[in-house]
Amino acid sequence: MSKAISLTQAAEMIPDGATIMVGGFLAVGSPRRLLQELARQGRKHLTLITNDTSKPGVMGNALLIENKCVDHLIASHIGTNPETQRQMIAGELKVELCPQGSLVERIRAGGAGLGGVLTPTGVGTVAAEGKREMEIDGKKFLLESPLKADFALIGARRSDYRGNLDYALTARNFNPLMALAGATVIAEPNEIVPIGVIPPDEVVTPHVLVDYIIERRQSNGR
Amino acid sequence: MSKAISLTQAAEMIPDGATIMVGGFLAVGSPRRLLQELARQGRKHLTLITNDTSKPGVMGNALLIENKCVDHLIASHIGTNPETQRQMIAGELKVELCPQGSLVERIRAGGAGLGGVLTPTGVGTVAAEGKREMEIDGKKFLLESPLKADFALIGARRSDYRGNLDYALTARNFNPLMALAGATVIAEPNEIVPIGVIPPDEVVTPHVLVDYIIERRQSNGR
Amino acid sequence: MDDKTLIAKRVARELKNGDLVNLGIGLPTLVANHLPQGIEVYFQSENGIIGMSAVPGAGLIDDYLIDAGGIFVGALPGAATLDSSMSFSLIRGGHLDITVLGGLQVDEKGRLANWMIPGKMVPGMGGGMDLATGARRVIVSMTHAGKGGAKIVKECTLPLTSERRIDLVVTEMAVIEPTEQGLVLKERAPGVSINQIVAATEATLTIPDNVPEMAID
Amino acid sequence: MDDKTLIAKRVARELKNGDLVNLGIGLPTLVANHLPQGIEVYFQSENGIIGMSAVPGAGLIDDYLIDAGGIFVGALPGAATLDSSMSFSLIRGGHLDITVLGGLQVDEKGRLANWMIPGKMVPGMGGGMDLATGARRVIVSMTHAGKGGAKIVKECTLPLTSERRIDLVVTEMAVIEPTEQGLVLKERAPGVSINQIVAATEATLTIPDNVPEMAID
Repeated sequence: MSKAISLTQAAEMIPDGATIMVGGFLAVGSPRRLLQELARQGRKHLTLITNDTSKPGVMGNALLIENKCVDHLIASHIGTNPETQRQMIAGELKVELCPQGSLVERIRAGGAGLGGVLTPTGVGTVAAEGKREMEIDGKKFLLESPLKADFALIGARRSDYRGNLDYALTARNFNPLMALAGATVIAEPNEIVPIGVIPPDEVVTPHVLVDYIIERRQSNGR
Repeated sequence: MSKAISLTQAAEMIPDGATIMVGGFLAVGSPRRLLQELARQGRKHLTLITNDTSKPGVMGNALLIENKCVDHLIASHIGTNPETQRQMIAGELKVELCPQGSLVERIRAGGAGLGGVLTPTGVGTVAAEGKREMEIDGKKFLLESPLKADFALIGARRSDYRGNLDYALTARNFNPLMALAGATVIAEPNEIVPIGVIPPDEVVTPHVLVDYIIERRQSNGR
Repeated sequence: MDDKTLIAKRVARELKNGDLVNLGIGLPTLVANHLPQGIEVYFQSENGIIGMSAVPGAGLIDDYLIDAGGIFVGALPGAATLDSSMSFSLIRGGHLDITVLGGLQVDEKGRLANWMIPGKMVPGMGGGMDLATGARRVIVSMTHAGKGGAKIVKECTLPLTSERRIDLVVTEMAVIEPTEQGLVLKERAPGVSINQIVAATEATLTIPDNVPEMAID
Repeated sequence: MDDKTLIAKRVARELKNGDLVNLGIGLPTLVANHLPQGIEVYFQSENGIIGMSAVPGAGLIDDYLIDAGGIFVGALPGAATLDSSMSFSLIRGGHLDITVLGGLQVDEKGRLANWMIPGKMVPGMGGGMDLATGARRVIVSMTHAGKGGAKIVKECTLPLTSERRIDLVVTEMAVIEPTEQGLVLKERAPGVSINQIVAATEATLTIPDNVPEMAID
């Protein structure tokens, strides 16, 4: 049973109103073709959990924002995309800002079946609003709640035919954590390789987490 | 400034009464030479945080138990070592048993600066004794506290000259997590290789976590 | 067919193509030998691998590749190694489709006790509590009764492994499904009568009109 | 020497051999260009690398290797990549020796505000709160005063980045150390008088008898 699907199929799988996690940091490591296709198909009312909304003119999450696909954004940084800020100020986009280290722990907790984690980050700041503060051994922590998503959209360097993934340099970032936290995980690898080509110790995301692999842009050599 | 030290130096660094974490699972991935040397030097009153105490006749933690180096053990499983059970029942060894998944999260929390994590594992069992139970969205969780150690003793496949580590197959286990949670981290690699030999994407434990590397058993080719 | 083979064969029929499966030490490991034809599953060992295979041949053992019982195993193409944190994230996070665990007691609430006999056996829970709590399906494979009497009991007297209701019990006598309404007798072993099962069971069983024989080959 | 170079050179003197260092976006990144001779440090970028280097030459850029500001960077031999969870475990867990951050305000308690001007600039805190909370030493590098007046203030009026007392402030006028007793003036920039510093500072400064000039080359 192949996990390979076309780009169009992958995007069509995600309905209006879905909660999606999108890997990548300033679009490096993001599933760029899939985001472009989602924007092209005019998806609406998404909740987007991601680190940032990229930069204008750069691929990635920026396309979802520019095409008004997103109603609700949970991110650590939107300063690189003026359109995100404009929509937020205009009340068109609900934005929840979360410290980057807490965001990744929340995603990991969601994927790992944890009920929450205690972090010192954000204590006594606006990031603490609405969160429970707990004192442990005289030190203050915030209880951060888990995050999950209907879909995790993951960029990878290689996938083998079964869905084992590795990542390139700083394109790893949030992807392996989000692969744990999406009910359905769709990977967009740069390359698809035969099973066994990625050695067991170099697999970062094991295939059991990956539901679909987006096919190559084109098939070569035939 | 080289991080390389001799086996003797490494063991001497660890005083009586120290809290140590020891990587490995049934001694696979444990720093076996270092444990043997610690036992030989007759270290006493250690607190040992580790998954298990290995098997009689197998290297690893069993040597610390058999030589009565340990006063206090925090582990997930001691069933493979009758001597551990004997010492526990005789009151010579204080044993704290912890579910394996909670043990690794506690170690990770200690290393990652988290104040604790909420896990569903152990709710309503003896593993919940003395722990705070919290209900989140109608589901019960236990608050597990972070673990840290004076020393983390790590087995690795390769270390580069600077201390970047990788691991072999199931010898990875607790090692990368303990590398985060030890105030001083001593690695016992099978091989020491020049800087750059381990590609950046294959480094599992970055060198900044590793304080000392135990020298090869013998120097070859000279 | 001996009892253990019977149990292993019946449990193996619960596995579906593509499942991620974790087999507990002892009886459960036998399940791997009895996979139905055409079914491909992936075996995880919680010490850090997905895709382990049977023991490799003489001279081919890898010092750094064991299962959670300390047995040297092999790895299939497409295997992936995991640190303990990732391994238990899979288990606790609901990514493990099935775990097959041994049992000392299962009670009417479907709760499992399998890790400790106070004053007698205190091995530690290892990964058992995480497996019993986190796996999507928990199947208990055990002998129907032990030296101490019934193992399927009204209420566990031994320390629980988890409060969670497990999904299925397979013994050499019966297949029993814990439900919100109690324990339901689903199947009988070949040649075993309902009366024999009831006599060997302390817990109250709900007995449907039709209790078929286990389908195994 | 322009102000930014002065600040970067002075901050660079705080780095010790072997330090793991994270430089914030903007002014702090300049520090990398002014490492004292013989000092080798490792630069982390929180998006997932230790051991990044300056921008590679033309034609040698890697599409998958950027710093947290989105700038293409290089990697030195011995570099290691990290997922975001490991990267922030290093930051939050006390494994990061030094972070150099920009600042909007620092107050008498040594608290930093650097991420938000309500109603004006709401970029999000990114990794800043984790860095300010978790790094062993937090050094703030900023201009001494801004268009809106003093930036070293009695009490931050802008939203805090962390409650934690930062370790050092370096401006083009002064080096100031927050302590439990308040802000201590440690050094003056070349040619800058104590009076000038006090005039440009809203917060009360403790002024030792001897306030040497910054030692920079």
